[in-house]
Amino acid sequence: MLYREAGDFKTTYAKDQQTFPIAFDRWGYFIMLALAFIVGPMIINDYWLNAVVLPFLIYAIAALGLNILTGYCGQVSLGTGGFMAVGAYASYKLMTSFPDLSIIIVVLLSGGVTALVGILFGLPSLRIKGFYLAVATLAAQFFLVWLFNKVPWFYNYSASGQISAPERSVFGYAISGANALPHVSYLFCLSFVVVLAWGARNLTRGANGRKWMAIRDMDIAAEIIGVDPLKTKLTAFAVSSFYIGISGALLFAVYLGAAEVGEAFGITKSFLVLFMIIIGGLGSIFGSFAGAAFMVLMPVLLKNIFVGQMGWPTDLAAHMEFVIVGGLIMLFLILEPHGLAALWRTAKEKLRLWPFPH
Amino acid sequence: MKFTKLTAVAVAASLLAGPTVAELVFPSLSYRTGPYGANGIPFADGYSDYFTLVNERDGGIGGEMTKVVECETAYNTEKGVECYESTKGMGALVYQPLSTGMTYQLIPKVTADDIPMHTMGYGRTSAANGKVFSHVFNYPANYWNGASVAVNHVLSENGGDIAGKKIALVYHNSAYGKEPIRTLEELAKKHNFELSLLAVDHPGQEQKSQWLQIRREKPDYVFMWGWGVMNQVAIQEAANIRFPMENFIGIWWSGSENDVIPAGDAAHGYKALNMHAVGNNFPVFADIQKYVVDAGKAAGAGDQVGTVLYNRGLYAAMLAVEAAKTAQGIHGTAAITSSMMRDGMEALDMTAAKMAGLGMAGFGPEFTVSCENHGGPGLGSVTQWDATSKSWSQISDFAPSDMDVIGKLIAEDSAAYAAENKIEEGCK
Amino acid sequence: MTQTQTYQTPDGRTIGPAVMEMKNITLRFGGVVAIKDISFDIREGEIRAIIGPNGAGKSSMLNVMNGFYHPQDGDVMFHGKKRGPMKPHQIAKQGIARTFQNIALFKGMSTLDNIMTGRLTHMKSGLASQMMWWGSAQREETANREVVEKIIDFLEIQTIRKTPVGRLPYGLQKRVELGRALAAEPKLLLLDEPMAGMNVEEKEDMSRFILDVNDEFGTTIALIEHDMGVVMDIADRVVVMDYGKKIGDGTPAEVRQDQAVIDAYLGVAHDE
Amino acid sequence: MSANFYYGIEVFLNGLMAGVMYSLVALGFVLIFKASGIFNYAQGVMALFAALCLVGFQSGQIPFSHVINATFGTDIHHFGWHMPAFFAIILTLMMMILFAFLVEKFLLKHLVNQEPIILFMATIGLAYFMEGFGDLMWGSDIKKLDVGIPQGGNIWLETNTAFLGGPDFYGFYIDNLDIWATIFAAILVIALILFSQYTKTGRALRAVADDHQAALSVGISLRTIWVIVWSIAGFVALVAGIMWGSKSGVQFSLSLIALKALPVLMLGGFTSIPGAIIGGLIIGVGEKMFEFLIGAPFLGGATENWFAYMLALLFLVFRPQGLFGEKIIERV
Repeated sequence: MLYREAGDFKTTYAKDQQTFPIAFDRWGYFIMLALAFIVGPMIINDYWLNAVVLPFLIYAIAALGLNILTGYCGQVSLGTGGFMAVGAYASYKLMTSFPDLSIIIVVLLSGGVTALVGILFGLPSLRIKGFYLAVATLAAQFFLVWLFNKVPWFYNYSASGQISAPERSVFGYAISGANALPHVSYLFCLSFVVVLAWGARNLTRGANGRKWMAIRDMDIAAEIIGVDPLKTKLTAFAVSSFYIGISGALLFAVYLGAAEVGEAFGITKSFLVLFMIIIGGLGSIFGSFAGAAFMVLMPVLLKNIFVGQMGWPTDLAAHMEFVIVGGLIMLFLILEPHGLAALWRTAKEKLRLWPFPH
Repeated sequence: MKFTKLTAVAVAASLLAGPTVAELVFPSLSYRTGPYGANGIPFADGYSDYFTLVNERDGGIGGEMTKVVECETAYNTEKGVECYESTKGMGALVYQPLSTGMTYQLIPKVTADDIPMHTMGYGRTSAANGKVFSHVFNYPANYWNGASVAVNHVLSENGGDIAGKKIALVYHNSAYGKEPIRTLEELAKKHNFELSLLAVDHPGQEQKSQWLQIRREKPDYVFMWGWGVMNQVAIQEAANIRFPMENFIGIWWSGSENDVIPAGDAAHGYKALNMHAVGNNFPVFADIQKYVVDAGKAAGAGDQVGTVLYNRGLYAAMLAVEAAKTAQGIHGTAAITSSMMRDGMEALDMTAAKMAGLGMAGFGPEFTVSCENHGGPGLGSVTQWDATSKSWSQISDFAPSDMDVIGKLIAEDSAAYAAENKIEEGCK
Repeated sequence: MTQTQTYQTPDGRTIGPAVMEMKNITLRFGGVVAIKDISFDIREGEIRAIIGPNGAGKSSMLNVMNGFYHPQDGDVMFHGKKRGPMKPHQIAKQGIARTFQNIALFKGMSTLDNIMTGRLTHMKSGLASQMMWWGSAQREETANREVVEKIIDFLEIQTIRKTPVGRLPYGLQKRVELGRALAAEPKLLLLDEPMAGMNVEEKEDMSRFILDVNDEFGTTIALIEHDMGVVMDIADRVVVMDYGKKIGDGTPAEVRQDQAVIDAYLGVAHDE
Repeated sequence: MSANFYYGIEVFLNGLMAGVMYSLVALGFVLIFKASGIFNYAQGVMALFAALCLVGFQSGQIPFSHVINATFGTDIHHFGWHMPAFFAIILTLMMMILFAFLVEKFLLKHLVNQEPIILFMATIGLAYFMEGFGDLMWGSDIKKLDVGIPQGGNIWLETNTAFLGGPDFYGFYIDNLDIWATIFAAILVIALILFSQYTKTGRALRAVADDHQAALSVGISLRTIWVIVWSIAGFVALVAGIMWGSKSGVQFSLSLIALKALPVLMLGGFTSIPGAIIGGLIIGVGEKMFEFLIGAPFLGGATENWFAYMLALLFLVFRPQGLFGEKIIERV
């Protein structure tokens, strides 16, 4: 039996409440972290870092954020792109107006600013529900994009509305701008991911998480047992926007290096991140990662298979990508409507019996 | 670092069936799919067909075979990054990102990786200042030249005096669309014409408001900085309000067959700017037919040959090849590196004789590139659409633009960039 | 018949002064009158039943008590103070918990988490400390977990601690819901048809739990039932409603004698 | 009266027309949501696909020619015929019905009784699939769509209203295409109403819309209903595709018209056909008037996209049940 839960008893509640009650999982997790931090930088090459791993990490943060709002608190949002834009532009303004401010602070502050905007656009959620809310959040999406495009102050009056990230560094290593080293940026993003994922886990397993899930599962009952709907929903919007803002800032400063709001943070972004959490699994931290991995990796893999290995014309390959990604999404839903996270769970059930199927 | 770089090359190569090292690699970041795919296809075809021609007819450049590595970006900046990263390790000589967004994010990268980038008629206009943007070239013309060329055309039509005339700019509400505004405002001051701005939001399928406004204000001329579906709708709407098409002038990205054909006969007389010739009555096309299309080596279906955007791709490829030749001349080796390629581009000198020698006499303007000026002379021509023969025709030769206005703007903007990124101006 | 002095019940429990008083409550939906000028009180430590046929307005009354509906006329007094316009969640914080006629558990969560939600009104730790799972947050979590575990033992549902409530049978779900209400350690516990749709054993279990709750924690309980049966055995005092009006109020014995009640239930019976 | 006043009216009229165009797209959403509670993200792509097929059949394009050429090195493009619009439309309709059938058989059948969000996700997958499939089948170049609907400003109206507003008023401008769109929309809606009122299937549809379980219990097969509904939605998509396609040519961006329909849905409600129409008109007029009065003069224009959503948002905040819904009484 590779994977065992049996004989793993808890003597205190504190122990029982920990993230990975099963020792096997816990060690697996620590080993994974070690690999990511120590071995990762050594074996992963620039191409995979810049083209695949960085976007994966950054989108994972966005997915975490949206999953808190949609998966845990049940408020479907299509404003993600707009909120990422807030993060990006906040970081740009902060970087250019306070050149000496540490990039870490900048990123965190950008998250904070986004949180405030998120609260603002979260207000209608008290009265608007379900798909109506989803569509309502598009108002945020379109308005924010229009705003950043229209008001020159946001892009420092540059001739074209493009914003470019100036060089900033941590401990003397550049993580944005021309001389950024992929491995440093990787570790930088990875640290954010780990901390934020851990934070999300804590938030969702504790009192707040229960409030959110109560609202999600039955808002009226929740209110009657003493959950303040407005406060709870707004907390969800704030935290979620904080995450999304950070990912927006990283996307702009570390990954893209330059961005234009309509192009980089358009409606497609909102949908992309939503796809991630639904494919990955609503209300699951692991799901956020799985979904991000799927949406980032799948196209690259398919491209490399079709163009690289089979030598197809790039356009046919690209069309085929759509067909296959779409097909896979449908297939997954038919096989396991609750996303990759649920698939993973079933896999573990099987693994528990392995190699002795009954 | 070294080690990972090598593996990067190895992996990327294995991923994309990499070339043997001896070839000259020209990556083509094409977009044959997505909202703008229709425009990306002909350009990509033209670009790679020319290199195929060079291989088939001349046996490569100075004996070195060329290889075009195509990578689909779908006009999406993030795919663009992926493409850049996956191809840069393969000895890429010059990038042609075909998207202003990608240009902006590649500028620092190419500079760091010492690979030149050619943004022909798009990208960051102020990159014309080579003292700041050492690795970015945008010859022969940029958006600000375009704006000025359009105004000059209007001037010439009105005997040099357009005081009090009304000109409306219909622009794609994005970085690209906003590019000409500053220039046009300057020119409006200079020639005191009235400029009114009409933004159209992406994607631009619904432009009733804008065209009703134009119908109300009755401007004498309408300029358009449009892209994708916005072009077709705008031309249709202009026809609907019966705006005189010959007074409707689009930038070179609003001047392809794709943009006018959906409107049918209504589009007759519509004008667009260009920085190269249109049509296929050049000797080079015979060669392309012979060595590429008939040989079944065409990049696309071969049905695009001679279209505006195909020619643009062809032209871009030709300039790249000439730059490569120049580089080979300077460094006395056939197997040039990207850094040598940069020198070649900076020393590029396009003479009429050269173009004639290539069977492309008068295909583009004559110009020379220098460290101070990566943007060329900013010459542009005006073309007009004939709906009956379904063909574009060049109605003016490559005319200069108002450099004393534009030069100032370029200096300002590049200085700002230099300051923001702590670059001190200078030539290598 | 609102006495004010405390007294001892035969089985030796102390009944104190009124916890909640309903004064001339009238509730309308548009034209429909759900509750018409009803007054009664609930005294500390007692089990107060509100009975009546279906559609008598019992649930509406409960919804008024915990502030989900706002009556057009009349006052609700809680601990002798007139209740102003309050939101349900504020009222819950005052110490009024309830269960629901058709179960309103949080389907996506485990039994444990559902009952933990009952503790929310007692948890104060801030977002930051929760995010870091530090200090107050973790202490709170553990402390409340202990309370909840007591309730779990009390309700004999240890085995289903980690089971998602969606998978539980009806009877157990009712029990978990009771647990969630108890977890709030309410001053007043409202039960909306706690035995509806149960078989005999389940009903007996449930009434035992209700009595024990009242006994061990001294919780004041107001419960709704539409059949007199079980209620008469466990309630100290009973309010009888019919067509939104109060037609009887008193000890089970007294109510049984009441002519109006007999008519409503047995005599001129109307379709339920 | 000043010219500007009449121009205001003109903008208003054009707003109505634009509204109709939005409603055409919104209708498709409503039909499917009403009958199966599915928020069909693929509606826009369906419109694109329908238009692609129409043009393809008309111009006698060979489906998948690109793929064939790429794989077998052949060089085929067209059958060489030019099909009359009418037959092409019929053929396209059949395609859409086939499509509906396949969707039911391979997708919906396996997702019965799933939560709305799952079904929504499924349609997203479907949208992806159709995007790629459509391009593979017909290629991604821009195609001219012409089924003989006249375009351009209506001259009669223009000349006969020019006298109204003095010298600098040029008469009301209305696009003939929009007029036709309005007519088609009207016919469409009437047809739909008649269908749902007076035919057995129609009544079945409404039964399902009102209460799935009940409908099933009286022996209406949900699956046939779904096929029918998706076919009708396909038909609506075709009409929308024709209208928008003749404005802009048939191309990828056509699928983005879905975004124009969403605020309409918020306003009119996901389940009300009249709602879709009225909502469309309100949005159309609202955004055009805002652009005319405030957007263009003071905010630098291009305000329509977000204003449509803001309008719907504000409306919902004050009336969460939408235009035609009854007041919600919450109970426990």
